[in-house]
Amino acid sequence: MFGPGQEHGGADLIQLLTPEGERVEHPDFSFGLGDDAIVGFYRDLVMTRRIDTEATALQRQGELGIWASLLGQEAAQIGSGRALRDQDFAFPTYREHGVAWCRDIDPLQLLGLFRGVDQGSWDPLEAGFNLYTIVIGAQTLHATGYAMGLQRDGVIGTGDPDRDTAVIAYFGDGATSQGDVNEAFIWASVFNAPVVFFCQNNQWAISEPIERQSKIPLYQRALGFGFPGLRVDGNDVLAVHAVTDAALQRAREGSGPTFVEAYTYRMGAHTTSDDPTRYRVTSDLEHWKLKDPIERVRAYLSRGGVVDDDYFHGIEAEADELAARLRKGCLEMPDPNPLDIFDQVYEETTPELREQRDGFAAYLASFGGPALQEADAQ
Amino acid sequence: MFGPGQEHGGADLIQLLTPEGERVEHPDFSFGLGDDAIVGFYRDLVMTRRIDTEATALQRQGELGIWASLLGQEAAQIGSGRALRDQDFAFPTYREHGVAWCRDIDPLQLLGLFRGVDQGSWDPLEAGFNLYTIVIGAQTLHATGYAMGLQRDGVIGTGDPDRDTAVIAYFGDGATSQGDVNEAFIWASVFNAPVVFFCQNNQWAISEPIERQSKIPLYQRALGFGFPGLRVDGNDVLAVHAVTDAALQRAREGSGPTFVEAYTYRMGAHTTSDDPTRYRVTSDLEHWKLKDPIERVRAYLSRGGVVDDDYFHGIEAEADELAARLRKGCLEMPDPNPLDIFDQVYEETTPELREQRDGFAAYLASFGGPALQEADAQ
Amino acid sequence: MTAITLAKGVTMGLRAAMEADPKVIIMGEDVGKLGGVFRVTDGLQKDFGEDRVIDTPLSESGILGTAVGLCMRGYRPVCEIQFDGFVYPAYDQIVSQVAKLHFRSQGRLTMPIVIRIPFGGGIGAVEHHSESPEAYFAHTAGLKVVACSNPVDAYWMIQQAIAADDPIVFFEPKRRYWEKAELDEQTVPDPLFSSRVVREGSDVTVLAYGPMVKTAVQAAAAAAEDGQSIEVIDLRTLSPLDMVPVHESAKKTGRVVVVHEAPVTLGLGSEIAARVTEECFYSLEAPVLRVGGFDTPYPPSRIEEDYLPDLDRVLDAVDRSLAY
Amino acid sequence: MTAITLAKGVTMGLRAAMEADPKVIIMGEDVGKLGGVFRVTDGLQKDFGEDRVIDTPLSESGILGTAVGLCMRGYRPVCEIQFDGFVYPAYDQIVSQVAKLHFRSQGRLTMPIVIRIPFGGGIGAVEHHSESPEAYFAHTAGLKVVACSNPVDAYWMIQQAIAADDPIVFFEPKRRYWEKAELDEQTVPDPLFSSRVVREGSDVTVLAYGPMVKTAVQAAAAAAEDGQSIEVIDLRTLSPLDMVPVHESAKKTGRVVVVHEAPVTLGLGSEIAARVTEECFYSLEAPVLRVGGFDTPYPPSRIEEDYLPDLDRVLDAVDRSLAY
Ligand SMILES: Cc1ncc(C[n+]2csc(CCOP(=O)(O)OP(=O)(O)O)c2C)c(N)n1
Ligand SMILES: Cc1ncc(C[n+]2csc(CCOP(=O)(O)OP(=O)(O)O)c2C)c(N)n1
Ligand SMILES: [Mg+2]
Ligand SMILES: [Mg+2]
Repeated sequence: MFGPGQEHGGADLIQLLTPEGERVEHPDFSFGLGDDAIVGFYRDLVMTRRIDTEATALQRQGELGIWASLLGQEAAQIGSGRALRDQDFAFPTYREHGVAWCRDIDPLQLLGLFRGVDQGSWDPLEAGFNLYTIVIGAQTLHATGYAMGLQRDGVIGTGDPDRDTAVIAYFGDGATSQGDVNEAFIWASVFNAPVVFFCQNNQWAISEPIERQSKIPLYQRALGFGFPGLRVDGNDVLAVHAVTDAALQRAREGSGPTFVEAYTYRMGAHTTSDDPTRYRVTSDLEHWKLKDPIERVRAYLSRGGVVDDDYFHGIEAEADELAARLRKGCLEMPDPNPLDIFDQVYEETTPELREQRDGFAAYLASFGGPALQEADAQ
Repeated sequence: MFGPGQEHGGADLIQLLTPEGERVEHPDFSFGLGDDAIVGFYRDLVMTRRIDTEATALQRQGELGIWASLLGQEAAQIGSGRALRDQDFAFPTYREHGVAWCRDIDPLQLLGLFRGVDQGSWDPLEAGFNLYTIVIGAQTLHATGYAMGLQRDGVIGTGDPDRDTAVIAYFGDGATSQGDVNEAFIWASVFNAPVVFFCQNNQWAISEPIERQSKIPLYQRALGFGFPGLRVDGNDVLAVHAVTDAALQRAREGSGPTFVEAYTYRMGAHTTSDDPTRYRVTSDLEHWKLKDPIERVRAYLSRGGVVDDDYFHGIEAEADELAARLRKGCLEMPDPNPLDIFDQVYEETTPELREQRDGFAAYLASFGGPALQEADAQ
Repeated sequence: MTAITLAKGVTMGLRAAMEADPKVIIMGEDVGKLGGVFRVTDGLQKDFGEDRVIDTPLSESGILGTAVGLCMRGYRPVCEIQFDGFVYPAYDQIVSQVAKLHFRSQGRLTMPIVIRIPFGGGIGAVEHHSESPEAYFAHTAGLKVVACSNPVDAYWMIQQAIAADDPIVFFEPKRRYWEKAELDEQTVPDPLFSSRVVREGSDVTVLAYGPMVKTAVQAAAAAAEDGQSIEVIDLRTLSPLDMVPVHESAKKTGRVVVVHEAPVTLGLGSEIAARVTEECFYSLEAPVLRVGGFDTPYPPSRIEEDYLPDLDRVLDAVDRSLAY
Repeated sequence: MTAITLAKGVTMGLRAAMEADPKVIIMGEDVGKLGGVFRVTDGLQKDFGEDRVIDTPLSESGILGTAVGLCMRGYRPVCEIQFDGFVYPAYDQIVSQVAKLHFRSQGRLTMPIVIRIPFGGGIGAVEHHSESPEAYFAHTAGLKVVACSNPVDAYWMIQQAIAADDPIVFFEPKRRYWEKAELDEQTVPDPLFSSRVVREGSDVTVLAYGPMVKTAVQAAAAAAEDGQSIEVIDLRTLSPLDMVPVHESAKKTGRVVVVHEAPVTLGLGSEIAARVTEECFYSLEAPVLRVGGFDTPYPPSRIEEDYLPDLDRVLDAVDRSLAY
């Protein structure tokens, strides 16, 4: 399935659910779970999109400094995120809100970075989900190193499903041009590290089309490094799940890295600061609207009568609640205490920083600012 | 010839002259020149090896701080170097003494860097041969940028053999793990830059075997970046010439980059500071001795009666003269004037540096050191 | 005379430089159709074509590495680094190649590269978008480093930097991109590598560059109301430093305060303090005081105003200096 | 008590650290079978296996980037950079990731990484093999920076650095690798982040670290013959700086000279000069003088002795200081 056959077969997009909501067969991959799982995916997709819409609204209203929308990439993130096991570890970029959802990160915590109150407030090690990484590509090496750690911890290829562990590194099409990402491919291949390189090819790196990063389909990049590359319909949550699940399993078994290219489209702006009208035509957008990752699941579920309208309404209602909670929580987010930053630089702080903190505390106090006790109290 | 066919066919080593000195056919490549050219190659190979032996001896005697021997890689360098036209440009590492020979660099000038009197004293732009680059991989991006310059200068694909120009970037097997080298592949591919990536896979990066850098044949790396990769017998000067010539021509015509892997072996230590006995077995060495790049040419020339013994003796004599000149010239190399370094930092020097230079001159003068006039006079 | 923003000043300067010399090219991420995330290269690709305004792959090392090769073909690349925090992947090419090639080639190779970096904080950005890395470059022999502080300097300095034959790191104070000033294209600009007294005073000398110049001037105005006479110098050039006006002023006032956003430790202020003290030892009434960012990574933007030196922290230093 | 070289001191320290904690791993180019180009990791792969002593692909960014991930699995990577001039490809991972992750995660992630760098000149090497990049790291919040100067410190400091939970750039003076000293493994070492008076004196204070400590001590000995009493302090820690003994000494002597191989401009000397002047303003008889490399790239090795501070240049500065 991951043999050299891919070198040719990989050229076609792996799809299991058409934009019209029809299940289709693929020679190498099939969706292993039942309709109940798809019902769950639908909820994930809707909730994720709602988180995204609400965050975008909050930014428009000045509550967030910026927001990176995942609109259009929900299936790529939910399909891959749901293929992860508890013990697996994910390294996101700044756009993996859907994966965060799958890792049970409270969506409210995603807002902190964009509101400017913190740089990620969840515990990466507990969540199995690293902090967002903004420097393009850097996290792919972190993921590879983490995977090398797994090898040393003997949690690869034991056959115990609760023990064997894999890592997934998320990155974009633009990131494939960074030296770090290519070095990660080399390290993972040379050490046969249990890592899945999950590239969401949303066709754009801000204003630059994919042609600026590669002349050939991105998944083929992996072939030059000696491990398999696959292209999956990134708007097909079933196909993404099936392919990622297989790639993760391959990693857990000790068979090494896999490159998964989720072929999708960035339906929104790069971030709320961006203006795509300057560099792309709306016709593309129209074309991709027809491939919406949520509509096809809804079509499948309703046509098959798997769920009734009440279910859909229920999800809508739940999403509304979440949105309301997000809005309320965002407005209530406390600003950090400026005196705390000094103690966060090092595990063992330095006399220099203590001095700077005390000096600044005294300075602030002279304006009636937060006193040091306060800071220490926190 | 460079079509996807290579993706499979490239797996076999391209060879045109066997270790025994027999000419053999290859479906895609043939040596375009006559025996007179081969006679010239023989001289190049012998002279290059002699330069290397003499430099090694000079280092042993303390006249050079260090020397990077090309022993075993003569054919890879002469074959590719002789495929260059006057207008072409080469970006070497620190080991391309044979290519320097082809670019008419006085071998004596190669010693400066290793003796510690300069960092390369030839004019790169005049020679069409850049200074040696020690930081692994950096020059591959320089070569790609130079090639992008050629595109802008309109000296690609005009059909005029004296005008159309190509660039060749030399690097080793270890260098393929550097981010810069992979970025160079991306840039060259995306911009279709007229550059040949010439990798001398001598099997070792100091003490690390090729397996530490790649699990699959290196030439296949190029396929993942969307341009052809070829593996040629790096000890076969005819095959290297034929393949490099074709790759350069492809670049000059505007058909883009090519990756040439010259499969060879580092017969000596990494440098004179290295001790290979710590990390590799001599049996490999014995195996590769039988594939010597010079012996096979000598065998071909003498068997075919192309030249007689006088010719061989003549070359030996010429090599002896060169060696003697090198030795004499090396010992006579003047140390640089320490006061000159201040003026070499910038094209437009700074008051700070002038002050530092004058201050240091006065300081040296107080010990009777070189006075400033001297420095300025130079 | 027209009022232009600092961003517009750079844009106009780039345009003038490209018109003046066909070898000038612009390289960077999103500099083409988008015109850069700050629109500084707006319209240039449309007018000068894709060969001269190059949307590059997403790799900073690639941008600087290929710029080196382009210089060897006689081009004069102006490389845009999208944000300060993203220059580090190119650090090796900058420090080991761009900075050293003139020296290594004994002047046979010139590297007329301008590296444009929008720098500093104050715009409410996320991490890596508010760094002040100038000291990393000013400590590097072979590079020159300048920072503009206003629209008029932006217009002239970028042209002077592009015309210069040495590699120059050109810092643009992103939080001041939208500040306006009147530009008279007829005036003759000061030399690129010169500092300038922007406000005369007699009690204390305040040195600043880039975004902090405005802050220093505001502080001087406020201090004037308390009867303190502060002289403000816009350093403009960080490497080489133009110490002549600084020493003159220090000898006059006897008190010097240096302000920058970068962390104090080993920031530009340390070098200036060392030089001023050496040169004006007997004239100093107080040690050179430094006001800068704390020795922490740049904080979340909600508290960046606490992190960044502001009018009050400058005045606080002025008072401490006067207290000696 | 056995006499060991500085290189051996590091080797023994690494071995002790690996025996003490199974999570300690070594990563780098040629650190395995070869034992590193300076043989500092000699024998460690044989004894601890390829999983703990890793010959890495030839990519420094890869070494530091994967080290980050290994830390997240509880490992304590000791990364060897083969030569000072080759750390720059890893600069982005070091400055934006290694240095910032503790801060960004509010302490949830720790990065107990030691980055070993043989630094400085004096061994007749070719370009890029004699750099002194310590200021680039000391200016970076989130990193700690130390430099050992002798075999005994090398043995203890590397163990202390590995045991510490913050990322530490560990500089080893390559030209002193073969210097010998007696090691007594029973003694209790000084704390890692402390400076040390290595020779007492009353006229002038000379500060040095790494390779320059020996030079400073030799200068002090020579000066003693001329009746000058020089106090020499081995800084040992460059970030944080341990200014307590420095200020004490400065207040005692009133005259301070700082010596390092790195270019003077924005070198460690500038920060120390600024701090000493601020702290000891009224005690200083002379400005803090700096002796260092010139503001040029490192020169061809045949003239490196001219470039590098030596005994005479230290004494010259001492005389200039005393002349105030
Ligand atoms: C090293 C670096 N350079 C530049 C940037 C600025 N930047 C942020 S996102 C982005 C485009 C990324 O495109 P892609 O990898 O396709 O991810 P996407 O945003 O499409 O999800 C750029 C250039 C950065 N964050 N890091
Ligand atoms: C960036 C960088 N890292 C490390 C080194 C030290 N070094 C010099 S040569 C070498 C091995 C290079 O191997 P390869 O690319 O195969 O070239 P070869 O020496 O075999 O010709 C290393 C690691 C360097 N010069 N540059
Ligand atoms: Mg993208
Ligand atoms: Mg090699």
